[in-house]
Amino acid sequence: MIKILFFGALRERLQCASLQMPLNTPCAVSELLNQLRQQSALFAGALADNNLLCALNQQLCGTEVLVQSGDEVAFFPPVTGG
Amino acid sequence: MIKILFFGALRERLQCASLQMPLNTPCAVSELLNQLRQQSALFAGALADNNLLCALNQQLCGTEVLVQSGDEVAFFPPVTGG
Amino acid sequence: MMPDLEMTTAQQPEQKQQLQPKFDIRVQHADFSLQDVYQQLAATPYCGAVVTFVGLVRDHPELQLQALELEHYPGMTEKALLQIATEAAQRFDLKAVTVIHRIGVLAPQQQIVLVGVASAHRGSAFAGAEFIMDYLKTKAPLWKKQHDANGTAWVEAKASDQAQQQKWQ
Amino acid sequence: MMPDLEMTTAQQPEQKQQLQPKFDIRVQHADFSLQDVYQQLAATPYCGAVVTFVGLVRDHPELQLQALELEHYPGMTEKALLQIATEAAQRFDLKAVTVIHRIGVLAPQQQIVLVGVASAHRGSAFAGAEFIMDYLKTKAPLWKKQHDANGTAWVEAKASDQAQQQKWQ
Repeated sequence: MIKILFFGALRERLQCASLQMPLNTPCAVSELLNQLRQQSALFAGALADNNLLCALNQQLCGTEVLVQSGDEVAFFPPVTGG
Repeated sequence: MIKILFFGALRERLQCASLQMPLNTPCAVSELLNQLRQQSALFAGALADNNLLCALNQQLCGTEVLVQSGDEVAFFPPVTGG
Repeated sequence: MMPDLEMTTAQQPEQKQQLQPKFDIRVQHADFSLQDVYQQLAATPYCGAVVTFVGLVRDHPELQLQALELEHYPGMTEKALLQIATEAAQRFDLKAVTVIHRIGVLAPQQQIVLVGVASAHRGSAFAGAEFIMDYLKTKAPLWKKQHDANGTAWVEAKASDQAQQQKWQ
Repeated sequence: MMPDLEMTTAQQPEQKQQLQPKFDIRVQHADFSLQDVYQQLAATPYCGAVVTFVGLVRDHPELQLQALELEHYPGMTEKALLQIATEAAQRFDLKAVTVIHRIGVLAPQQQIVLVGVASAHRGSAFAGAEFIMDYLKTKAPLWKKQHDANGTAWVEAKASDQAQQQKWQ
């Protein structure tokens, strides 16, 4: 299993803060994104945004990194703190 | 008459914080410096320093500016505040 | 940092520990006191410069801002801020760094974020504090929602913040 | 600064006055409170950023500093600091500037100088505060004498301070 988190405008648009997903073999974040986009038209639309950032285990990462079982993956819009 | 002030290491070396000088016709600060250097070997030595700064009426200036009667002229080493 | 010539072998571990930069990183709902942070920073040994930045909820004359709402990624925010602070301390030889970021609902004029650094010299203190703010703006997982006379909207990220951060690379 | 759309003709003079930067320039023997200065700056309307710099009497591990003695040119120092603050405010659109410089005899760790600025945005606040310090270091008529284990000596001006100030030209 992996844990997937959404934040900010993305969380609000998806009406989803987190979900669990089974993961049998390690896959790239880009692969995971493709799977998520297939969940619904809402997910497909919201996750089409090229500006989205992702973090693997609370560390910013590119979509090429490998996700393994037990990992925490997060997707969110460009940050606006400060 | 003009008022001449010295500060910092220059004041200490000259053992003089201020002096009054008669001034009949306007003259350049460089001219004034030459007159001061003729006062004594101590003045000649201390005022030979090329790094000295000068201020006319409390405003930093170059040695080419004209001093007039009633003016306040100051000479001092590079500043070290802050 | 110059070696301490009077340092004895017995004192070495303690002395070394003092030379490590001190970090104080907080993400909190509560307000903060610049004075408390400053006093901590100013007590750092052999420091001649303390620079602080405080970001406030800014209103516009023609935009009746009611509130800003700050959402964050619990756990990651603290890690990201510590990473940024650590990189700044190494790069600019900072002796102490404090970063406090508030979350939740904030009214106009309220304090949002504080960055404070202590360093031997002013140049590194200014650069270090600005570096931290520029990275915080583009790397720390925080999002602002704006409540004003026109309604509610997520604040858009600014290209200028991205450009500002990339200047340090 | 954006025009205030709700501004009536009757209010104009008052509104315009608010848009002029506020300056607070002091040369004094007494210590100062960063908190007091900060609260004044943070109350500036429509400001999102407050940057402060405090310079402290810095000791070295191997230099047993006893005191710094600050001499100045009464009258000119205040004028020079106000000129520097005014130039910074125009150049970086600062809304409020405070500069406090102490004179007299100061012990290690004591506060020497404070520069605080309020601005709409962080970039101009950082730049404005650093500009003021860089100009203060090379243009304000203040001189330091150092008392330490080796005796007493006037502090020499640094070429690096000159170079730092010239970067702004």
